[in-house]
Amino acid sequence: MAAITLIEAVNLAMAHEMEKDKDIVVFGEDVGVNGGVFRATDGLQAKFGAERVIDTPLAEAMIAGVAIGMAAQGMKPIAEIQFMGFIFPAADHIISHCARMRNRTRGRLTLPMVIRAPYGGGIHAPENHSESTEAIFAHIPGLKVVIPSNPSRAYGLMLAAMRDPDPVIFLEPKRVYRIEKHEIEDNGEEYPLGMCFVDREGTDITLISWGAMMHETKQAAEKLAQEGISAEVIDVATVSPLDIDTILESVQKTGRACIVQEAPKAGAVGSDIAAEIAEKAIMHLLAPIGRVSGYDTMMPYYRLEKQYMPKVEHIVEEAKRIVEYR
Amino acid sequence: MAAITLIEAVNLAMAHEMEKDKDIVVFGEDVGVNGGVFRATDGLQAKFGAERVIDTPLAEAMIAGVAIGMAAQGMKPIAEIQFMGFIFPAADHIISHCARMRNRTRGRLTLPMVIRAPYGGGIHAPENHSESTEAIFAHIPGLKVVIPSNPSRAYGLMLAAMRDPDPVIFLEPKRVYRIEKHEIEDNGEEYPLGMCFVDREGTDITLISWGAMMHETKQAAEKLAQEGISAEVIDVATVSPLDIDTILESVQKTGRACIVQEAPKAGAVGSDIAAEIAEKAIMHLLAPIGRVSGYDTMMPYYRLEKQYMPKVEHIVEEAKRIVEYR
Amino acid sequence: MTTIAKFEVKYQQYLDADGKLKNKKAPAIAKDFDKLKELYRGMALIRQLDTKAYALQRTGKMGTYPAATGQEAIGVGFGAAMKDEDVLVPYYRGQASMVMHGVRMEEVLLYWGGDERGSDFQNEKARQDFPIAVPIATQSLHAAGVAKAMQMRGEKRVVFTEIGEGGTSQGDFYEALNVAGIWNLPVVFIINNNQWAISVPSEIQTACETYAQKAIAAGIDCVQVDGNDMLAVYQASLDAAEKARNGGGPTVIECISLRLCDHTTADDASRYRPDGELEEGWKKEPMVRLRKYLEANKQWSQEEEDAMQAEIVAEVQQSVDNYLNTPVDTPESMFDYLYAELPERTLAQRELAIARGAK
Amino acid sequence: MTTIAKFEVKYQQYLDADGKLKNKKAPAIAKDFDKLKELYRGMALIRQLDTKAYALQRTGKMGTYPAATGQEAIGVGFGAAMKDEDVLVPYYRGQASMVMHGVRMEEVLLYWGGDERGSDFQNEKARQDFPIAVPIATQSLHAAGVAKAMQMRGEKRVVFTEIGEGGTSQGDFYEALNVAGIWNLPVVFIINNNQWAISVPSEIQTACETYAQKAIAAGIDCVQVDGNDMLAVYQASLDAAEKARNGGGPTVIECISLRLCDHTTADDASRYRPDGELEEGWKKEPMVRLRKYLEANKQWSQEEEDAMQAEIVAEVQQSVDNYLNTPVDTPESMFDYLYAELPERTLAQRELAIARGAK
Ligand SMILES: Cc1ncc(C[n+]2csc(CCOP(=O)(O)OP(=O)(O)O)c2C)c(N)n1
Ligand SMILES: Cc1ncc(C[n+]2csc(CCOP(=O)(O)OP(=O)(O)O)c2C)c(N)n1
Ligand SMILES: [Mg+2]
Ligand SMILES: [Mg+2]
Repeated sequence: MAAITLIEAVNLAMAHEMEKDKDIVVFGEDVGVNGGVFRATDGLQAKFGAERVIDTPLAEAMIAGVAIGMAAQGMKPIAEIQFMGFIFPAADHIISHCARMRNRTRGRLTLPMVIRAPYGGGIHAPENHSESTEAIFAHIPGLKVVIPSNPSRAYGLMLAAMRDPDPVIFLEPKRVYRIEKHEIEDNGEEYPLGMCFVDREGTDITLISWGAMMHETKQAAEKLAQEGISAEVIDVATVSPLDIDTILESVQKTGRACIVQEAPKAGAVGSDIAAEIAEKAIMHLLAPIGRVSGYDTMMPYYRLEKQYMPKVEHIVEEAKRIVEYR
Repeated sequence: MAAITLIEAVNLAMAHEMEKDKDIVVFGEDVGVNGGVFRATDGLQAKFGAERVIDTPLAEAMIAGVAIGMAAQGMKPIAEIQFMGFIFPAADHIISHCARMRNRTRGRLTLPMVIRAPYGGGIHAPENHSESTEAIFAHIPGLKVVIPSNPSRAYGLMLAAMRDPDPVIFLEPKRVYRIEKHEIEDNGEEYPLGMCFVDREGTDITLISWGAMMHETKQAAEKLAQEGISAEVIDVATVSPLDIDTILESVQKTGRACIVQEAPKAGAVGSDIAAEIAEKAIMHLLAPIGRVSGYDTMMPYYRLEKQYMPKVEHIVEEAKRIVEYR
Repeated sequence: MTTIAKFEVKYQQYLDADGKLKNKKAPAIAKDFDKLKELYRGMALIRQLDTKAYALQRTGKMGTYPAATGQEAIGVGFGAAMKDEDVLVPYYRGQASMVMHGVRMEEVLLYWGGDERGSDFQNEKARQDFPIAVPIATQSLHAAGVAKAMQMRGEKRVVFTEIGEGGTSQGDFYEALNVAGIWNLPVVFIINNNQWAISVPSEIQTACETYAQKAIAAGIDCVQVDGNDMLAVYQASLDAAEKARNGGGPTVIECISLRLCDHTTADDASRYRPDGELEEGWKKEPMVRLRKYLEANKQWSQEEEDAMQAEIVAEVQQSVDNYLNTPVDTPESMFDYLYAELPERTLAQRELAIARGAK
Repeated sequence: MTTIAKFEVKYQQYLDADGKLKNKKAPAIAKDFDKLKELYRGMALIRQLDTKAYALQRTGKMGTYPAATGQEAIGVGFGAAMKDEDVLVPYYRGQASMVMHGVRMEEVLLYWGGDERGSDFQNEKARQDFPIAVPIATQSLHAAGVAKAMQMRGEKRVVFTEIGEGGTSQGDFYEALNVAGIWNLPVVFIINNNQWAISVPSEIQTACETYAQKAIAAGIDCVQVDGNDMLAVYQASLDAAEKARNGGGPTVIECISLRLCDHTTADDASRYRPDGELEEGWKKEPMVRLRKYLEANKQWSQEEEDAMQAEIVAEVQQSVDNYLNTPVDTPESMFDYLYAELPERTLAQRELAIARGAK
């Protein structure tokens, strides 16, 4: 058992499963000798050979399309998109094919595949490297969109993603790739997809987040506690399909909800969560549903990215506004 | 003045503006001699020549990318995507470039361009021809996403879209392309983008919709009126950026809201509207916010599409549930 | 300047428009009359299927349908060159190859009739075949992926995928060729050059002299054949398959034909097709020429033709009946194949759909 | 089989690695020593800029930066072949051509330093140039669009666009070539073949013998040149531009070079670069060879070199100072250029950003 980072956990999960399941193949740009630009696939080629850990030509539509073909043959491709900002050339394959193959063939062809991509801001990356566009894929029925917030979850959820019989978009919040370490036993135990984690119990307000923003959210809960406000904290983890029941249960208890996300506010995953609460638990609400978000503007280049991203104090502020709402 | 359909109104608006503005160029697959598969560009090539109404090779990324290049030179391309289901190869250009060019060049290069596409279900079309994926683009800051619901609005909004200095995604609800005619004077008067239309005043509930679903929504309002329920009806028209103020104003008056959309429910534009209401007008709400939507599944092939799409009675039912909510 | 690379594109035709064997070095298939009759019958079957589908559409019993009239030799020819264990990744006007590789005609009708069960191919041969890809050119990449899986598993199987000449303008087509080249994949790319992409003629689709030469951009082999000449299509397909099966990598085969029908039932080609093109085209179409060749070799008679036609009409009619007799699927079928297991969140919607459907 | 189309790819080199004129038919530029000195200086300037940018990054004053070490002849060469009124649509490692076409070095630094103002090129020459396209290959299509606008307006202007050899695997590149071919657009596609796409070598990028031949898939002209030979790059660019300007359509120019640096400051090429490659590569790099040629022609001396270097160091330092002295933009700048007019809905967010920023 070793203390490892989120990205090492992703790597460990892949190595674990590749050992057991010969159908798993890893491919993408620079995933081979180089081990991925963030080293997510570090050592995998050395261990499993260039046949199973494949450097591809530079073409994302190709990566997704080829993964679909392989998966339809029963292989289990793990395709890496180098940064989520470069997933769009593959959008047609993901939306028009990945999400639909099982349904349109009535279960004859299925696509047990994973598309991994680092995402989100905060690491001073160049343009197009820092966006949070999970909402786009979360809107597509037939996909699962999973976002781990810490090393243990990365390990368990990645295992589940690889074992899932359907396509999973696995988004890795790169800002927290190396922010903390967890002791992880490489025992192959997965965390179920499609399930929220309640990370902290509380009674006054429910804070709902996922991915990197979980860190700010948990810190905010801590600060709120110091001010006598008891926040329940939920890590959504699978942003689609949403485990809305866990969220509703919490909100029914606390009567207040605040969603924290890095993406621009309009039409984001947070809107979906808020809408579900507004439809199904409004009678339990004692205050407006808050959303602490990125702004509805382009993710700025890195000199301004701190100005763009939600901070602990913004969450605290909004949570207090909601709790104090009369 | 003649009574014309929605698609004729789009055609008329283009013809009107092309006459006045030599920088406007229409292009796409089959827009020339054939006049578009729905005849949206019928007669334009005959009138304005093959130089300005251009049949392109079959490649949507190319269509969007070339439009960007032309627009950056100050031309005003109107690019047709034959069906919205085929917009995804162009997603990268729309998301990574169209939406961002003005901002990233600090206003040096701007993209006065329109991307038109027929969208939505209900016409027994083949696979991939009937989806409603407006939410994807509505989530992207820097774009405007406009959906006319009737001939007059198609004319006025299309004029505004062509005159807008920024990129506009203009989605045409093809189910209502020919469902009704309006008397339209070809006077070049536009409707402003980014503004809801209040189509019916009411006091008991606000029904909010856009595009083809406006027809079912208005019928539902009529039925509700017969049952003594006074529904206010809002045509959102521009789904991004949202004119949330008009919606909030109405909801503050009626205390009840029901959103009607054809898209799958999760993460749709309706979620965004509900979230905004839940954040900014919850204190005025007397009931949960309803959403009558397509299901969270793949748009089925046409034999089942009627089963998929929201109907008048579903809206009436949901509206009554909301109005009767205690 | 020094020349550092040279390429050429070759063209193959055996049977001319009059059904005469033009080429001295005709392949074995030219004398395999049983096989040729089978191929002739395949073409007749597809033409009848298309005719019936059109009629169904015109009477409101079918959705938009893309006939392959005039291009039957392409799909039938390469479909016949496939082995059972090979995989077909068709394009939307692919009914000819699909039926040749075991897809039932009623499945083709169900698909275009708006029923997902049309892609749940029941025949074992077609069980791994891809459903039609409506988004043009995406199938080329899926084909590469299927081929990659076969290659990794050391199987001696080949993938065939078809695309229209218009579809070759899409980046996906090129990306597929490129990856097939670099990985030396067992895949055959058939370009159905019917000279039209809806209303767009080749002159405004590309500046290339041939579509075959697009293979050069990926460093892979190519050939252009007369797509109305069954012998040429079949033989080129067989050769390419053989090569791929033995580790020789991918091939692009451009088959030149002409769309002798509207683009689909939703189209009216008279808006854009030049006068006389159809008349000229019908003189070169593939069925008559193969029939003439068989007749010239005393292998076919009017009686055989009549008998075959009667058989085919009955066979297609049976498929039509099966199609028409398939009841609309249940509302819950919209949900039951979305994921292996329907998410909690969507269960209530499924119930709602059932309740609404029952009304 | 009959051959129906033939193609060949030509290669051009004038100066060999030792700076010797290999080619009898050297173009006029070979004797235009003033111009050659200007080009030599251009290369030196870019190398100094890259060196400085690297140093800034290493000391935390710069974001990820992609140097062009060893490839300076490409961007400087084609950049110099451009006229003021031409438009540049660069790729991300495009600082050489950008600076040649008037982009200020401090703008390059601002861009990679995380400031949008780096793409607001102030120099009139560059005012219509595109900002860097990070999404690989998208720029090829934008270039086609710009060229289309020029063509429609009857202007005698040309578009230059650059792409890495890895980028040519993207469908966008091919779609751009195809449309440029069919519309006969005034655009020059420069392929910067530095033999690496991050860690991916050409052997696993494509099965093509040359990247130039990708033009054949679009029916357009191509040529391959020694990208370390300034004469070859410049002349090929000039010829292609001249042709395009006079209605002769697009050209693909593949320039073979080698990336003599890490992919970017975020990369460590020692993980994947074979031993000895760098040493061999430095023997062929473009600056020394041009310098040797100038020296052999008695056009350059150590004194001139020293003077130029001193000048360049000062010039780059001035740009670095300007960059470092540019204060971070305001929070509201995130909003003020999103649309011509900020939507009502977003106004409150703008206020919030200002308030938060003020804290
Ligand atoms: C990505 C995409 N864009 C547009 C369409 C609409 N469309 C259907 S068929 C067609 C023309 C195809 O022409 P070609 O590839 O030559 O095939 P053919 O129809 O001639 O067999 C078009 C534009 C589509 N199905 N997919
Ligand atoms: C669409 C897209 N995919 C991936 C990347 C990440 N990426 C940046 S540079 C690069 C390699 C580019 O290689 P090449 O085109 O040869 O240009 P070079 O870096 O060698 O100049 C990659 C994969 C990107 N920027 N855009
Ligand atoms: Mg065609
Ligand atoms: Mg390179």
